[in-house]
Amino acid sequence: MKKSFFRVFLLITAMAVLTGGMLISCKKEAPKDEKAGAAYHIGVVTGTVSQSEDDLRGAERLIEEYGSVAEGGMIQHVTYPDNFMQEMETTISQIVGLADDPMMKAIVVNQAIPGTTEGFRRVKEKRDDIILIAGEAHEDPLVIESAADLAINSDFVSRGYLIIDTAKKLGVDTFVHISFPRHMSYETLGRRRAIFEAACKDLGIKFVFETAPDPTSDVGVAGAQQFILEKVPAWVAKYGKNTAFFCTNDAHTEPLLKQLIEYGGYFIEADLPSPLMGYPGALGIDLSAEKGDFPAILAKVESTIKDKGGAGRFGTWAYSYGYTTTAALGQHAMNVINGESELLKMSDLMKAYNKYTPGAKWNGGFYTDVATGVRANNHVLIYQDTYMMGKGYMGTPDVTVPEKYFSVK
Amino acid sequence: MLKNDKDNVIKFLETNLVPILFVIIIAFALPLSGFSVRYLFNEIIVRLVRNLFLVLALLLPIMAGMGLNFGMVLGAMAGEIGLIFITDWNITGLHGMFLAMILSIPLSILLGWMCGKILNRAKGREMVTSYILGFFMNGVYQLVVLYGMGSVIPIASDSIVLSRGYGIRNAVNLTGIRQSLDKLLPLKIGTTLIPVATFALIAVLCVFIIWFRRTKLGQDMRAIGQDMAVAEASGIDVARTRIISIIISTVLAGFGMVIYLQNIGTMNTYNSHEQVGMFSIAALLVGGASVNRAKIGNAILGVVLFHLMFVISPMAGKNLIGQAQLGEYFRVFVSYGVISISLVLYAIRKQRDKARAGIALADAQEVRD
Amino acid sequence: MKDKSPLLEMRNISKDFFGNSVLKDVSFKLEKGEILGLVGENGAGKTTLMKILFGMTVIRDTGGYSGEIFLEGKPVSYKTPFEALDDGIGMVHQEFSLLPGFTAAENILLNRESTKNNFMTELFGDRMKNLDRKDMRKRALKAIGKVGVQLHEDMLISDMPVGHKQFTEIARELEKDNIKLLVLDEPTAVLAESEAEILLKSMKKLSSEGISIIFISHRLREIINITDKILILRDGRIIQEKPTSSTNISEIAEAMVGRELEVSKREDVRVFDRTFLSVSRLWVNMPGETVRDVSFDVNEGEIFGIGGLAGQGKLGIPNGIMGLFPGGGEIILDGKKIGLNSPRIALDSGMAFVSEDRRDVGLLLDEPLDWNISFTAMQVQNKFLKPIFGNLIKWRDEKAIQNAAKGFIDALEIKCTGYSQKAQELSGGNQQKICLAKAFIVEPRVLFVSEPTRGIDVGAKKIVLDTLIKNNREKGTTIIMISSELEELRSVCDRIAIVDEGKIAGILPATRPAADFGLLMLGTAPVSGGAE
Amino acid sequence: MSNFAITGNVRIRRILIRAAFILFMLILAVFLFFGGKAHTLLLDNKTIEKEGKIYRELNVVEVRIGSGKEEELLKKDRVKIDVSGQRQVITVTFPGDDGNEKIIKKTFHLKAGVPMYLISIPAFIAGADGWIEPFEPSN
Repeated sequence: MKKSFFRVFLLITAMAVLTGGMLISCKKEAPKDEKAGAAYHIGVVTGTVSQSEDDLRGAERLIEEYGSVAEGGMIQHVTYPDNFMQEMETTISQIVGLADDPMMKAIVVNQAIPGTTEGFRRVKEKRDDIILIAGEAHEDPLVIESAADLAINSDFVSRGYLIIDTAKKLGVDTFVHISFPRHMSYETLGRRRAIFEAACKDLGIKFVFETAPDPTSDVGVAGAQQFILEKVPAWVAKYGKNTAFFCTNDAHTEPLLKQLIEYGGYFIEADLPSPLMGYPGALGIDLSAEKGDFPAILAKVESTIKDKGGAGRFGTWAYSYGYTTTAALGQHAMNVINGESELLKMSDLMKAYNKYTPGAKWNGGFYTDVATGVRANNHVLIYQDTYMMGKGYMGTPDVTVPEKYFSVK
Repeated sequence: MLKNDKDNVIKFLETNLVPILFVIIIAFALPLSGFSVRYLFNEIIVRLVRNLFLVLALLLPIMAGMGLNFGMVLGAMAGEIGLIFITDWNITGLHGMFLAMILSIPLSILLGWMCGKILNRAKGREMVTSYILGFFMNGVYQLVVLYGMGSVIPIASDSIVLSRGYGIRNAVNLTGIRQSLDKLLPLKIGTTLIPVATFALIAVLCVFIIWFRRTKLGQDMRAIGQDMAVAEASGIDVARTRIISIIISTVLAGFGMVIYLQNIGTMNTYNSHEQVGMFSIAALLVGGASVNRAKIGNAILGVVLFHLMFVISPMAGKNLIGQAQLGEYFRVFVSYGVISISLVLYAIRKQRDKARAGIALADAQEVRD
Repeated sequence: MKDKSPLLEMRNISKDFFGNSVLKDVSFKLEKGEILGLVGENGAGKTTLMKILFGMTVIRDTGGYSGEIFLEGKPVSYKTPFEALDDGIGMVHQEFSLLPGFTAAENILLNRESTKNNFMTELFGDRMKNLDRKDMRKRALKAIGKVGVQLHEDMLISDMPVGHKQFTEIARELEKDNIKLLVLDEPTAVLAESEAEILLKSMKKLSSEGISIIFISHRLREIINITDKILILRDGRIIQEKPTSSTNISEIAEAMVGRELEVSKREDVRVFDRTFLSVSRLWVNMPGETVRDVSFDVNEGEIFGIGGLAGQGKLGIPNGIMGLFPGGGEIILDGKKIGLNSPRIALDSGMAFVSEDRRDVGLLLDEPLDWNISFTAMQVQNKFLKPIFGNLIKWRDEKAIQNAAKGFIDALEIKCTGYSQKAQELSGGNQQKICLAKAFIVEPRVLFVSEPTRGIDVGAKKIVLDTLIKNNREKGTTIIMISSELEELRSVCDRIAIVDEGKIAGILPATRPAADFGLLMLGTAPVSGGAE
Repeated sequence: MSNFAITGNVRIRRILIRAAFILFMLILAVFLFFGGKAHTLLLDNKTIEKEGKIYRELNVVEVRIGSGKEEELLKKDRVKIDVSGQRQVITVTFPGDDGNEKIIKKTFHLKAGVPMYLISIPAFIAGADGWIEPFEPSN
């Protein structure tokens, strides 16, 4: 009995391996000729449509331009799991798996969810020639800096000042920050709030903190949105129409915008600014025809806002941060490999970003650890020019952020 | 005789349908994924190092007839709490790893004892009870770690406490003990690093399990696993023995989690343990084990097959369908689908075994002719 | 002094379960080395008596017992079976309590394994001791030797033939070195003749070594051959206590069945000329009622009885034929072969079944009576359905259902408030009548009725049985009735088959004396001749 | 029959052995705690003033802690190193006044309660007392 067990098992395994092997050999031969076109490959890891659509569209943009590896192009695009917090193993092996391709020269992960650092470490151990770039790092700055060759985050420090500064320029006298305890326990969000508060004080704007329900709690997304819908008119009445609102949660953004258009008040930019963030839902417009074409999207959103009397009160980044970051980091990696750019040179990085955001300017700086005062040379914080609907770019990249805000905690 | 051979083959196919199914799917997905043998070999080694200890922790309760111990999640939590402490105290290297293991023991014993007590009240429904218990304890764990740590339980390190002063951060970086065991006795085969020390530790566990089976306690567990009533009638303290089996499993799961995380190097404080139970159990089932029968071989085969599937299916799916995210969906579909199949097959097999008694009856009749 | 007192004495033992008396004033003595045969029908009180002796918790949970037990002159009252075991009383149960995945040796020494110390015992206690396989093998072999059989100690129980399992169980009891009294509950029931022979021989040997044995069996021949004394229980009382030498099989059989004086109520012997249902080589895998190899023919219009002791397989026959439990063999109804393992096929071919399991299988307890009565007919035969829109939709014909229900309520004298009463509100007897009505309404060609009078009172019994006869006589329905009560079968049936160990032990006309059936039930070959 | 009755002697022996085992685990835990305790060392190559004395920064200096990687510090550099264990050896290689390489090796102890130390290389080379000091990150 025991023997027959092994005999049958061996037989099946052997058969399986044989068929597998045959398929491998067949497959290996075919694409070789096509591949000749691409000199090297770039690996891109993003979330799926259900997790973070913009990131994924950025990767598709790259594929459109440079072709996918399967078709002899340069871009090898994979996704990390939807429930990435639980399935870290898969994230790691997805990243490490890219390094298995001998032609792989750079890996871009956007967003760099937990597990990216470990994936990068493992790639480094084997292939230290691969350039590793983390977009919108979730892990602690010091952690991701230790493994990535270049890490990018949205500049929560500068924006902490610039959003208030922009509001001031628009004549706002009160700034309402809507969030909840869980978000305030995030290092970046908590610190940005502190900077908001300090900047408001310095610029003479009243800072108000309002709490809204956490959509991941028992009230759910619907309950949290309902709360915002009901609360905003009261807030506008209480603080006046010269009030700018800001919320940290994506789910809150849509009802907030909807009510602000109706009842008045300002919205400088979202936590993760994009013309697609909140606006399509709040305005009830269909943007499927404009998919991926951000100038067109912006134009449509802007005209709708103007029609509804919101000109000059609603802002965003003209190009989605997630979309641009995926595409720009891929482009930047290529520039570096081609010898056209230097990896850690800010102007070269901006060159890549600007390619995908014609008209919008970017700025940024290196990340400085508040605790030790050490400036990381491979961690860049960036931000895009704020675009106010009906008003145009606000020129935030040209504003100098006073030094003191970099040490606010 | 011929009939007998045929029966054996059918029986073999039936009992090993899941691993065979996996081998076949992998055989087709492997070339599609386009990964090199070297990478896959490396990946299998890594997965074995990470997961095998956890999977082996499941064996004892199965032996004691308590089914698949979803309650191992409790042990994983205990291991994580040990890791939080050593990270806070900044204990690094092997020292830190073993200290985390020692710290997890009392907690594992407590949680295991509690779990065992509850499962004794839910005889026959152990699996679903332990599954729900895992959820329940996850809530308690979150309460302790998110609110208790830093306020009631002193945590000093800024790098793991949220800046609000209490609660542990979402992700704890385990650089201090990262791969400290794996790299203790490195052996390089080609480009693949074989973590000899970790394998040695796993081997020790295997030896322990084999040895344990031969002890009086092991014998009692086997007896209970086969028939609780008979064991009870012979004077074995069934309730106590079952609790002991769960405690041992929980403690081992705690160790396993420490080994798992020292390999990964980052701990998702609130999520790392969540899937550990599910994936370990899935791996064991894929290895051909069933709810009442599992061997060390099943664990090893299971880890290899299950994780190989996890490694290759996203790429295979992508190459098959042409879109990256569909690869991810394909992975989820295939992996979880096969787990469901293996559970369903188990139920069918159980029914089939019942029917076999009838077939034996019919056979007995024929022989007499 | 001590030598004078018997090994075991039970004095004036009485026991009732919630007012239902099962043992009345039972007293007996058992000497050292004596073999006592304990016989009686199912429910005579044998098992309860032994449960009392062993201090099974079920006895205490149901209010304890009255009377005294003496072991070697000392009064004892065990609270758990383990106390009895410690005093050297061992029992081999009818159902095997063996672990299928363990070897014979492991089972024999279950929880009494030989162990060796190792360093872990100092830390984690004695249960971390290693098993001493060598010593265990030795001890097991010794115990097997006591039984006097060839039994491989390393053989898995699941690979063993039934007989070997039985020997393993006995060896387990004998392995205890203080064993004084061995209770064997139907040990030969599962054994082949040659195996039984070996067992009986070893029992003799044990008794000569001074071990007393209480031997419970329904194989009277074995009882006669081996015992020193025979105790016959009926309805909780000792009917007869005699040395074996002064009695014989038929005396025992009569004492057991206890109705030797009753004259058969059936005078008419009906003659049939056409075989209607032919069952051959039927096996059914029904837990506890396994049917092994059953063949019989039933004539058209006959009432055919199937009797036998509980657990011998008589219930498995209708359940198997009706497809409720997996089975095999050949069923030919009116010249047509009927497939097995599908209740639907069985119903479609015109067979109906009134199950012994009224509450679980027979009735929809939460539904009204008319719905209960008409349900099967509607499902299987599309009765009581009005076609609407040219057969597109079928509508329940409430009126017809209610009329039919009313008819049966009257005919069967069902005591109820009306056809809309819920089935669960009726008494057991009336529920049984509903079950019959439900079967009658489909007008079956063959009707299986299983334990129709179980759990209902005497008056209701008569009505139920009369109803069956009436249906048989008026509609000509062929009825196969399965019952544990021989008298009931004899009063209704034309012929009666007795099932023993999953096989037909014999088929006799109902007019034969009760003792003949009793002997068949007890596994004794049918007595020759005596046709009346 | 296996005999599981535990006589008094055995019981006492077992209690002792178990107590010893638990004690051993505790001692092991303490040993692991101190042996694995990690400290952060900030190697600083800046001009500092201590008790009135000025220690000048070096143009280039190589520092190694234990058997770790050799760190090259240029002027005004501050490097962060993580070490584990309380007993550490520091090896500093620098060009001496005569142009030849000089090596200074020294063993030092770290306190378990202090997570971070600042080591001033210029002070170390000069043999000043306060070359190693606990460092409080400026939070």
